[in-house]
Amino acid sequence: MSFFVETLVGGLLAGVMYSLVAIGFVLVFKASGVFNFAQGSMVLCAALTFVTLRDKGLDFWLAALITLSVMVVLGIAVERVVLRPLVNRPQITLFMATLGVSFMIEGVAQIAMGASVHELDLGIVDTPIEIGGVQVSQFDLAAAGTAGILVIALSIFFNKTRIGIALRAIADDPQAALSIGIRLQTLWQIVWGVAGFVSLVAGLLWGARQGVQFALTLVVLKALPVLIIGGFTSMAGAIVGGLIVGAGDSLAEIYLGSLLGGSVSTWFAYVLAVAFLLVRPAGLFGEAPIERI
Amino acid sequence: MAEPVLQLRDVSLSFKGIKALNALSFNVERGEICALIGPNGAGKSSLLNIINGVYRADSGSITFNGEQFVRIRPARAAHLGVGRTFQHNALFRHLSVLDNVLAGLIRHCRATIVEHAFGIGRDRREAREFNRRVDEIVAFLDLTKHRDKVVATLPYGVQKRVDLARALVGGPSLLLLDEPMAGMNQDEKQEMSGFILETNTRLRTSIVLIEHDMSVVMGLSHHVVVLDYGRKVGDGSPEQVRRNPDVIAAYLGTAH
Amino acid sequence: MSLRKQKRIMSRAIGLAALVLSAAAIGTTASAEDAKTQYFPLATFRVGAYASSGIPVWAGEIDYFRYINEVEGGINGIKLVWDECETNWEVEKGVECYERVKAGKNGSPVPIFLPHGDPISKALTEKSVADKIPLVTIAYGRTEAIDGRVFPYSFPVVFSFWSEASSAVNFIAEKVGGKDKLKGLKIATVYHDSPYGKETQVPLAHLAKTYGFEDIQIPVPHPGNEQSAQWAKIRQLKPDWVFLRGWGVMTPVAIKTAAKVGFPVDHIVGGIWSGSEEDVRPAGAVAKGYLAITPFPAGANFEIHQKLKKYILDKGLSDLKDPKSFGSVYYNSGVDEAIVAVEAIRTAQAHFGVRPINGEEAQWGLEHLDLSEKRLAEIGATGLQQPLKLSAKDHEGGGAGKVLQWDGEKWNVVSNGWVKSDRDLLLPLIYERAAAYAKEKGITPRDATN
Amino acid sequence: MSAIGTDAIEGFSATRDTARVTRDRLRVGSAVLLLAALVGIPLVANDYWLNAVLIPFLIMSLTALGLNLLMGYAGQASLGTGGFMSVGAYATYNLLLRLPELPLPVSLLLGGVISGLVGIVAGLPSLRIKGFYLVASTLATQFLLEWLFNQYGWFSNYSTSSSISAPRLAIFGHDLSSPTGRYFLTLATVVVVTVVATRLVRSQTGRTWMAIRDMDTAAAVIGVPVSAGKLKAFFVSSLVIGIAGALWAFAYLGTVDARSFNLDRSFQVMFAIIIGGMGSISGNYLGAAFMILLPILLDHVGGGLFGGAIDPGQLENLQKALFGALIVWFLIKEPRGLAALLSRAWTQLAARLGR
Repeated sequence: MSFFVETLVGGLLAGVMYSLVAIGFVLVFKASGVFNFAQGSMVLCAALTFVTLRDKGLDFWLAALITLSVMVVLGIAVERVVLRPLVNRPQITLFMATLGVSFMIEGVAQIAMGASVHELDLGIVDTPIEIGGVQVSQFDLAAAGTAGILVIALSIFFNKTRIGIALRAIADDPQAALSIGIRLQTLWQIVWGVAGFVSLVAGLLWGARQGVQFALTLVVLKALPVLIIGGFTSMAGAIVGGLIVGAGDSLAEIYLGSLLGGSVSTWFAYVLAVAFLLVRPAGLFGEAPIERI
Repeated sequence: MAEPVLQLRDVSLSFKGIKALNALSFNVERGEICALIGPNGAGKSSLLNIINGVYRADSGSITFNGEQFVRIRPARAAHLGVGRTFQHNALFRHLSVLDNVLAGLIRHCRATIVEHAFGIGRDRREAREFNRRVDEIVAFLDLTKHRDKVVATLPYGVQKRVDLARALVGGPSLLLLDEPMAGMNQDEKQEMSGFILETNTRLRTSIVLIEHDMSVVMGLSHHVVVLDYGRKVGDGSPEQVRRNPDVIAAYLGTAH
Repeated sequence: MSLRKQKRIMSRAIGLAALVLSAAAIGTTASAEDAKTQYFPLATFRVGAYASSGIPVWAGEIDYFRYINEVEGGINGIKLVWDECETNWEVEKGVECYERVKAGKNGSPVPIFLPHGDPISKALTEKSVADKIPLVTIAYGRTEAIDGRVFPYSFPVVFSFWSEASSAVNFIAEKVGGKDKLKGLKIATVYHDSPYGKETQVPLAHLAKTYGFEDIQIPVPHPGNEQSAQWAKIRQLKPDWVFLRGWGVMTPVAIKTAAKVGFPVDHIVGGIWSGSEEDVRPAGAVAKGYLAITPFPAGANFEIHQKLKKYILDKGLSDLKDPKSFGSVYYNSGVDEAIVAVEAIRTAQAHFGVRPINGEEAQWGLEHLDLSEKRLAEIGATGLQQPLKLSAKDHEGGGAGKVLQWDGEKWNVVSNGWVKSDRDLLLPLIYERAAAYAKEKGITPRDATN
Repeated sequence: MSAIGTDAIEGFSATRDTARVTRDRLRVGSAVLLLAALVGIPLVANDYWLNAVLIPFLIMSLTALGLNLLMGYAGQASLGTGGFMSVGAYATYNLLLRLPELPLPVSLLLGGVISGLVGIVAGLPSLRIKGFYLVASTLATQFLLEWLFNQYGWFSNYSTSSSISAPRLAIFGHDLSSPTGRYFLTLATVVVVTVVATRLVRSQTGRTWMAIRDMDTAAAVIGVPVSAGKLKAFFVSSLVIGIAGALWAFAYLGTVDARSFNLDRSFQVMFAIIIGGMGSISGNYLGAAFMILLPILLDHVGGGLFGGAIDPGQLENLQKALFGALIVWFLIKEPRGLAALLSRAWTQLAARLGR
């Protein structure tokens, strides 16, 4: 029993890490309908910039601040240079364009900062602690806490501010958002900037977890099923989806893996996501539009 | 008197708790042009969507050519002989006029995918036959000079005619026309009215028509049904409806 | 879109294409030198997920080649020239590179091709036979290719995956006080779930049967950035030792996750591709005490390193960007590969004459390669490279590894010299599998006496 | 409305105009010339051109054609391309291995049919899920198939490395294992499939697909069999992609494992059709050329211009960034793909010639 609980808890905590990446997707998708595959490269870029600055001897907060500005500028630049000229194009074209952007970011980041692996130490102790007989990683708890704070902060930002209201409005009707008095372009830039910030947080936590290296870009593959399950437009969906995927993957790897021969977590989350979609074609928290003809 | 082509009995529909149609009943006689009128949001388009299965009614029954159902799938309705044009442009916009109209014949296609791929069996014969039928309809609706153009490049009025051609080519026994003259000028309306009338008389197709222009409605239709907030407020000949005080109050008096 | 704009785009595209074509033409005619040099193409991966592991390897290789050219004046006077081709560690690009270079350059033939990637080496197995170009795959590639009678042009020299597994078991035996003490132990293999990762399943099962330890196999799906389930299972099964066969990001995540579940890191023995600085550094402090078996012991104090430092690094000729990596596992693996290649060419020259060697001749050279203790001492590679003697029946030759332990800063050798594998036990099995391959492919094995 | 491949992809077929006849003649003429050139190439090309450039280019074109039928014509986007390629490769391998009496073309076709059947199963969610959610759900197919062939040894005849290698390629006793032989096998397959696919898209089946793509609700209302049409598109598309996968494995690489058909491959094929032109047959060849030839060209050029001057690692990263930038640039500048660009060029040329 305690083995089951430990596996479950481990999975849930890993799931929060996926949510962290998924949130970046939700933000951008909600505002501009772009499925930003370059999010993974942005995570890598953030982590790489941060450790490079740290290796040059910069103070933690100064490095974080500089990285933040780099990421915000990067986010805004992507919006401006790539996505604005592509406005009104099919979603799949936008998606593929962000894939092209990810080649650019990866290439340029590695030209500037090299391809070596780095350790990223955030100073969080990682000895396991026992809670009610269940072993839990301190680092994972801290990461989950950070993700929680991030989501709450973003929720407040997007629920209480004018920008947030406009953001929610454009999901329904771009004209309505304009009437609040915020230009769509401004809104997109803000959202891409915030996406840059989210990738910094994700980059730091994932970088601390597995080292700063190219494989950071692969975290998007784990974030995708999270989004499908939670719906592309819901912040709460990203969290719940993350928990479902994390727990599902871990339990499947143990219990289904022993039946099927292992590595089931490469596909389990996706199959689970399709199952969810068949029941709810727009994700758990998404709303399917009424057909009008 | 012959059996009506379409009978609706107590048809209701709601979206998220809001009643769009409320226990609606009326008949469409074989060979008539029946106009559905009423203010925006009265549920006219929703009703057409129920008849050919795009929406599913909450309750009530529909009898079409003697076959009774509550819910029907769009493909089944088409096979039974319900044709349809659309209020907002629903043409296959990247295809030519020819291809759009040919698509209206897909349900009569018997050749399999293998025959299509290799040009064997029924494929060539069917292709010839379909092209002949399309050419007839295209000529009938005076579309011959646009035949090979991509529909998205054509003027709006012509697109509306392509829509009609696509619906007609399959030989429907009932044709549902959702605002076929919306956005047209007077000349174009006249022309379209002519085509509708000719379809009715020459091809003997029963027609249900949604239209806002009262002069068109009164000139074309044999039978008018008036809807208001999902309820029927009038049903009869154009003359009867024109004199009905409820109708005047709900619609005619205010809107026009 | 306006016509003018269209035209502009068209003309730009055409201009770009013209530029590109003319540049390509320049590229092919740029360096026409005499054929008194030995061409040596290098398939490298400097971009993509594994670039960090590759970059020090090429540095070691290129530095050694430069040393041969600059200090020794080439191999018996024949200087080496090389150029690189990027593979991204992908099969398709690897094949493209191979096809690009296989005809040689400016009249100088290709003696040896180093595919640098397990999947690439497998895709090239048959092509290399047709083209008569030996593939040298040190510590990767098809294990059955040890049988040169069936695989004349594949050379998994030094340390095959089967030897890796066996040596790791023998090291554990060394730690617990003898092979008889293996009985009853639980050894869990945590492996990258790929063809590479699965290669040790057969030998480990065989060894488990022979020595009586329990063989547990735990797969980690690619890329391996999340392993909480696998290590929860380890915590449940409580193995005595873990043999970690990772690749890329899988290794640091395994070490970190092991620490999370409280598994002692000094009871994890990493495999060849889980035993570099690039694998442990990202794991941080928790990696201290981690073990790894390798045919390329780390260290910058070997005699050859003194020479490399004096003649190459200090003169600014090194390919190494990060001087910290001098003497690292991967740098040394590059030096190792270069030594084997150079010595094979030297052996071939002794037989065929001092001139650029082609693939068929290099194949002979490889099969007659004898890196004795004496020869290694002359090169200055004593302790870095194990003695190696190849033959048609044995394309591996060595089969031993050293075990390193990470002290938080660097690797230290903790095994008792080279830990030998049970080659006598495994070779019959390998020959059996090679024979089965020959049968499936309709290959008639060569006579081994030549 | 599905937002994929329907709403805003402009210009699936070019507007007809006065220069049409000249243009069409020009097109047919150049297609014949091109084919003659392709047949003649082995006389002049060396192994490198055949093995590393032309064979992969032709197979990539075929794969793109397969995906284009599904995505460009039927409007159903899929990222399961790599998975279907692997089904074709592994199925053909097992047919060649277990039923050696079957001639090679039959095994190839049957391998494709098996892939097509898997495609139908993978296409089932499309009956309920639309748009980007459907794209995401095809990823399940991709990952499941990749796992399957890596996991179960039976598919690779229990080879130690789960990889499969081509048995001898021969048709009626003619050995095809030389580069020229493999090239002609590929070329013949591509030509046959292109001809059949062109017929298909001009038939009522093709019209069914385009109707679903342009306006699925309206299609259903006029009696177009939407569900059956979608599944047929998945079948034909996966069939073509499966054949391409088998060729990729046996005519191109010789030995593959499931990783050759990973998600990156799916992305590569999708790039090829978006850059080449959705809903266009010739776009597949242009897009495949872009995706296969451009990186090789960049590499040669980079090596030629800067070889030795710039650190090779920097150079490789620069090429990668440049390739990404070129992709983005084309997406922005040419929404309808290279096929439309070429079509306009033809029109202009024809106008000049016709004058």
